[in-house]
Amino acid sequence: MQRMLEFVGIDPERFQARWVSGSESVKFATVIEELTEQIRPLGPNRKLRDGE
Amino acid sequence: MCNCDDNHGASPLLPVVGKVIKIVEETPDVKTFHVTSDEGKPFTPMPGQLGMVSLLPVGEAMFSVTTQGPDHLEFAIKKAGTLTGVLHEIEVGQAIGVRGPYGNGFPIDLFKGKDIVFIGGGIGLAPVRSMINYCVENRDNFGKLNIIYGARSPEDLCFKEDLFENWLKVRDTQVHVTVDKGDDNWKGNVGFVPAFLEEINPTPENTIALTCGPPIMIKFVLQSLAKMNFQPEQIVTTLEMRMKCGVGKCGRCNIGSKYVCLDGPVFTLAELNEMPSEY
Amino acid sequence: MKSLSKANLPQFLEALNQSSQVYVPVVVDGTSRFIPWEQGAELVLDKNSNIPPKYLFFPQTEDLYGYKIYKQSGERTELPSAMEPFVVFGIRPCDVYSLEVLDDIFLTKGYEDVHYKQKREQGLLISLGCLEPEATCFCESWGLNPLNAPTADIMMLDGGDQFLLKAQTEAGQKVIDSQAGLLEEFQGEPPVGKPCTLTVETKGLMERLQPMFEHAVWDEISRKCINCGTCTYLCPTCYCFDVLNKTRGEEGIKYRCYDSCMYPEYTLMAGGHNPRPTKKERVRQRFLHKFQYIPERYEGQIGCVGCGRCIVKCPVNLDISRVITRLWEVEADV
Amino acid sequence: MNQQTARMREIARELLEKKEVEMVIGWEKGTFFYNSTPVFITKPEDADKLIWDDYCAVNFAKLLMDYRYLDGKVAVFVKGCDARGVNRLIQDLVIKREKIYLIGMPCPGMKDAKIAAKLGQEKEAEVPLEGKCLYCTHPNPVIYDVLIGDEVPVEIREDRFARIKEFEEKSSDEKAQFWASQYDRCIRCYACRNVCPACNCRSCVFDQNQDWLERAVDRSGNQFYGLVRAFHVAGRCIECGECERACPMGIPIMLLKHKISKDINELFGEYEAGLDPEGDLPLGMYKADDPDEFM
Repeated sequence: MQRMLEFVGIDPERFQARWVSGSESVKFATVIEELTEQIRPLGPNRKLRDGE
Repeated sequence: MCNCDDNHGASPLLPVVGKVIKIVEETPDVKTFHVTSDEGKPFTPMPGQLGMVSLLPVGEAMFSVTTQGPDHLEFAIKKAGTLTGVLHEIEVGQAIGVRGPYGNGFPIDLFKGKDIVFIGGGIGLAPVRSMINYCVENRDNFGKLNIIYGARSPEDLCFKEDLFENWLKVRDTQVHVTVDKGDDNWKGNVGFVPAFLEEINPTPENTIALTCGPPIMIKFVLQSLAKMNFQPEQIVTTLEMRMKCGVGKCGRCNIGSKYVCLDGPVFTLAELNEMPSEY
Repeated sequence: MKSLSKANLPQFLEALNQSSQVYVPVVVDGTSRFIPWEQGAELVLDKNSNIPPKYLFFPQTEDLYGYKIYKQSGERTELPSAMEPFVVFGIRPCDVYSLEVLDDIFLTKGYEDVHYKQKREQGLLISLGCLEPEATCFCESWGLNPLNAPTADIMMLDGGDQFLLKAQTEAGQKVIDSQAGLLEEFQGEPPVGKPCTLTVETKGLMERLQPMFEHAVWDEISRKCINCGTCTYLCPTCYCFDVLNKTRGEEGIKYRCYDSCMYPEYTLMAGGHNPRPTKKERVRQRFLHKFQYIPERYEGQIGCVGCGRCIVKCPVNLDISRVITRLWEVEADV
Repeated sequence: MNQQTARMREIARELLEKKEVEMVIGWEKGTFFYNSTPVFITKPEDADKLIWDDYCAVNFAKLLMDYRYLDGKVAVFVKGCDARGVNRLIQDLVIKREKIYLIGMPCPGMKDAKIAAKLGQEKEAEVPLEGKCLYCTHPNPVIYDVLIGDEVPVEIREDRFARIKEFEEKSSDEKAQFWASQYDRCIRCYACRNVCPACNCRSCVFDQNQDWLERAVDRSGNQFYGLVRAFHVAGRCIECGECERACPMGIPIMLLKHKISKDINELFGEYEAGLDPEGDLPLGMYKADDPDEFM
């Protein structure tokens, strides 16, 4: 799926795939925080927006 | 057919935003919603006319106005889909969009001076009730009233108050109620409406039959009425079709070249026989 | 009759574009449609557009009104849709007539569709006659003239190295007068066009179809249809639409968008009843609506203008002109 | 009349006369020289409508779905791509093999009807092949009861992943802009779904009464539709190219499908859908050594 998102022009650094099971709540939290920190400096994503 | 909408020039699709002031639970899956707006009754429908009820963000759908008061409208709505599902969860005070009146309504002149047999099934009593109450309010214009109504079970009977109290007090009016399956404290008739109708065997002389119910019931009721030699012009029914705009533009509710939301939903059997059987 | 040299066309369009938005047929990624005029745009004037100009008057998706979610109080706000004047340059006579069909549907029978009405009032039509109709065109079979659209504001013909313009309405005359500088008088004979190569018999089709609702031919006609929406969404006279809403947080927009009788959910009702459950009913509805129901309901109006777009684009070549021929061939009461 | 056409008519007449099948589905001449359109024959004398020429591009596999409850059998002519389409429906348990009689047609590659319409009959020789025939790897049907004529040589005219590799070189903004402008044109007619043998769900996520996809036609809605459909047929798409051929707006849908096929080949090993109805689906089963770059 990652390759497909790249193929349609979503910048690779904007998405990541992680394997987190339902019980690994700590890992889930850290992964989300990490990702948000990386994404915030990139600014809003212009692509796939309504009719822009 | 009145097409005057109060917001001339504005789109006919614009609803009046009203409020639900009362919710009556008729049966486990049917509720009657009393709706009014700041300027009182959103519109004044004739019996058998419809209103487009919208609850945003869910959607909107067409319902018959089952009856009306001086400043409110009543919609009896059965839980059957997404919008109706949500409607069954709302409380009194909920804002609700309403627009109308739509459809041709029952042909009052056809009924004037005649005896009337009302044959309703389940939620089908809702549109029929608008005509019954109109006859009760203008009792002298009409002959004998004979109400035959059936539902799946005693708890599924709609408008119990009318059935067992109000309508019994009306002059020259009989009320016959049946259920498909009775329960231990049900004393009335048990059986399907078409068979029940044939038992009661109303005479077709100077009589108009008005029927509304699930398609399967209508099929057999029409056969029974024919057996009792009711002529097609004496039989009036109101159809349910999928309607979207309500003003005859979106092309959805057509039967042949007729639009149910404009030329219907009320048709005599004679008219229906002329139309393609696609409803 | 005035003449405009083809070299001056861009100037002419640019001048018009100052006062009102001009739409011209241009190929965008392989398919032609009407888009706003820009300097240097390359117009396609040798054949009709794939997307009909109907899209400018009755867009595929159109907002109706805004709303705030209904809670204890609910609000719906009329959307400002003040439509500025616009010009459709290069619209063909069949598409001009399709707007007349839509006028009957949207502006008569007790209700007026305000959205369509505004655009119709603001739109000025400069129609280009078809000197050489395409192989899939059969507008003449419906009594239309490929060289003349009587209700267009200006009628235009291709005279080789110049366009010949004739104003047919005041609005058209005003445009001609305003561009007098670019136009010269034309005395000669207007060019003569070729007739449509594709022809079908359409007189009396409505009466012919009235007893044929249960006819077995509908099975045969509908078998190869894959029930997609291509024919209905490219047809200049199809007008069925759905009314829906899209919500973003607390607010939302009530909008309408094209719908197609070809889709099964078109007549699916709550509780599961569907009067048109299979392909046969839906394909039959599409053809009866055009050939019988519209003429019946709107006193002899036609439901098809013979533009041929559905013939060109149908994935399985279910050809509307061959359907008409087939409907005449079969004995009426089989 | 070429001998395939003669043979087709013979077989159809025989099958119908002996009542072995209730219906024969093939191609007949359509409106113009570049139109060969599906025909459904139930009477032996109609067999002469059948033809085989350079424009029999329509794939019938999906149309078979209308006849899965027919008590009798249905005979259908299948090119290489059609046969894989039939395998697709068999493997998805949509139709039963014993209910269909397959007449194999080795396929020389079909001509592009759209270009033929432009060039006209006189220049028919210059008409190129349909896009989908350029990268066809199985012109000979992989499944049939009887074969008409002998197999054609398999010559790969264009590597089906060449276009993909080329496209992958573009920058992400270029890619985004490309797909945005392509799907801006989508009019949501669903021809690509309705013609696709892999899209055989009883009720589709894009049906209106399920609110997954808003019917408003806008860029994000159209791309959501195109991408999700590509994912849904991943590993099952037989690359018959019908979606691209049916699209009235000429959107290069096969680019998405081929990209996914390429990824599947790289991640899960060489695989072409619709060749063997018994085989495992690459995304339909799990192997311990499956790659998991994101673990």
